[in-house]
Amino acid sequence: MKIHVYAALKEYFTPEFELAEPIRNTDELKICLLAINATAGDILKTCRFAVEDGFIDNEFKLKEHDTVIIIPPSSGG
Amino acid sequence: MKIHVYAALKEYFTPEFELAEPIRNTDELKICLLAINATAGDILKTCRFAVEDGFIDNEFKLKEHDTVIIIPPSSGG
Amino acid sequence: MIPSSSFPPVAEDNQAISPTPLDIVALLKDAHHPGAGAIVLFSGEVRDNNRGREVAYLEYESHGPLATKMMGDILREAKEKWKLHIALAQHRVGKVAIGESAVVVITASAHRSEAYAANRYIIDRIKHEAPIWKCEYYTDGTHEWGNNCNCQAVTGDAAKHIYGEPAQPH
Amino acid sequence: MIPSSSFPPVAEDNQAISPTPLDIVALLKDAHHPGAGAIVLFSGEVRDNNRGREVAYLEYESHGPLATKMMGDILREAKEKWKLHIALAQHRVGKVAIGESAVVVITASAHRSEAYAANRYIIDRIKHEAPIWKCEYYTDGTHEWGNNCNCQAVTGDAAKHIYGEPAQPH
Repeated sequence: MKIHVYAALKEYFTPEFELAEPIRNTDELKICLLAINATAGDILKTCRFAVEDGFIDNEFKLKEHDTVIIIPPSSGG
Repeated sequence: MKIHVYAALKEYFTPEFELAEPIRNTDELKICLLAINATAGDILKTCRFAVEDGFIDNEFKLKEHDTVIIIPPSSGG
Repeated sequence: MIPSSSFPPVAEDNQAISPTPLDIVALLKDAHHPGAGAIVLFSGEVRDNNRGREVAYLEYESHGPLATKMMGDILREAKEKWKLHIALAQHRVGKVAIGESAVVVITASAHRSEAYAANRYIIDRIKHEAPIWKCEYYTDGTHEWGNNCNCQAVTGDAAKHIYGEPAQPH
Repeated sequence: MIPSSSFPPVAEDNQAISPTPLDIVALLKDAHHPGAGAIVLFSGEVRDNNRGREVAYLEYESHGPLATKMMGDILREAKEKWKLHIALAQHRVGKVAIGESAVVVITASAHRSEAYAANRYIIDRIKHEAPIWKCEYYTDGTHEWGNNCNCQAVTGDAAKHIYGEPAQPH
């Protein structure tokens, strides 16, 4: 599974990387990400996830060849 | 006393004219104006009056050589 | 006519009442400030229809000195109230064609809430209070003064106005 | 990177995400419509200070295809809701200097209430929801991602936001 991260998340992870583990949903993905960087817990709680054509929630069934976009909060203000 | 009227008021009065009568306040001015054109009653009720440096009300003491500006409602909308 | 020297000049170095087309693009180009994170521009333009009638063009008339003074007062008040970096307004007089700007208001502030609110406040007050009048010329050759501020019918006072509320979605 | 063909193009024929300076003056120049009596333009520009720190410049990053899709959806929704004649938005990415425009929104409608309300709605949704992020570079050489949308702290849901209210005078 390919992972792309943006903005402040790049201070926790490399911008693009792959995960070999079988990951079925975003909750499992978060566990994998915390295994890579345990300090990312707070920021990951604020992030949304997207696959190709839109945002996904934990009900979305992730597949091996998906590219998951991890999206921190927008610029706001 | 010089009178200047604007916009829709020009359909009731000439744009600039003089009144020879002694006029002490805006109520008396309205009576004079209605004597010139009795159909102007409705529009005159919606108008404000100004002398030189600002709007005036009926308390303002008009003098013989004042120029009174008669101001219909603004363009609004 | 009352000489314009009877009224103090507007706070901003712009011509409040303009007999020539408003250059809203040039005004926007100049409206920047290093402390302003938000610029809001409003342009009131002439529509080709009003209340079901086809409009050919508008003609605006004003009492120049009094309108200039009032617009200056409104701008100064808004600048103070909302801590604006920039507040300017110009109103066209004379014949204005369809699609041309009849009035422009630009506000700039640190954050956007203030720029939006002040901009709306300024245009509402100018439209309701400044001695500027609109005559609509229709394609059928007739014309009509008006569509004017009618707040007095509600407030009972020609000097008391009701200003706009944010529009709800349709 | 997801190919942009995964996302439908925006409704308006404008480039939603721009790596080059936004030409807000050209956009305003073109934003006229014979049925539109009101044009509102918002430009979000880079301030020289934020939360007490001196800002040197900003850098914006986005997920281009997703941001483009979301901005298109927001514009289409606003156009429908407020019966707009024109609704467009562009957001800059990359390094943006003090006083430059980072984002522009233009709305046009028959009457001004709708143009103001829709304009505010569009910028609030873009700022809170579109995947566009800001990194502040300070004059002391440091930088910081953020000043980001923090609505989740209140709503408990990263997809639920609280939008701006009109500013009251100071």
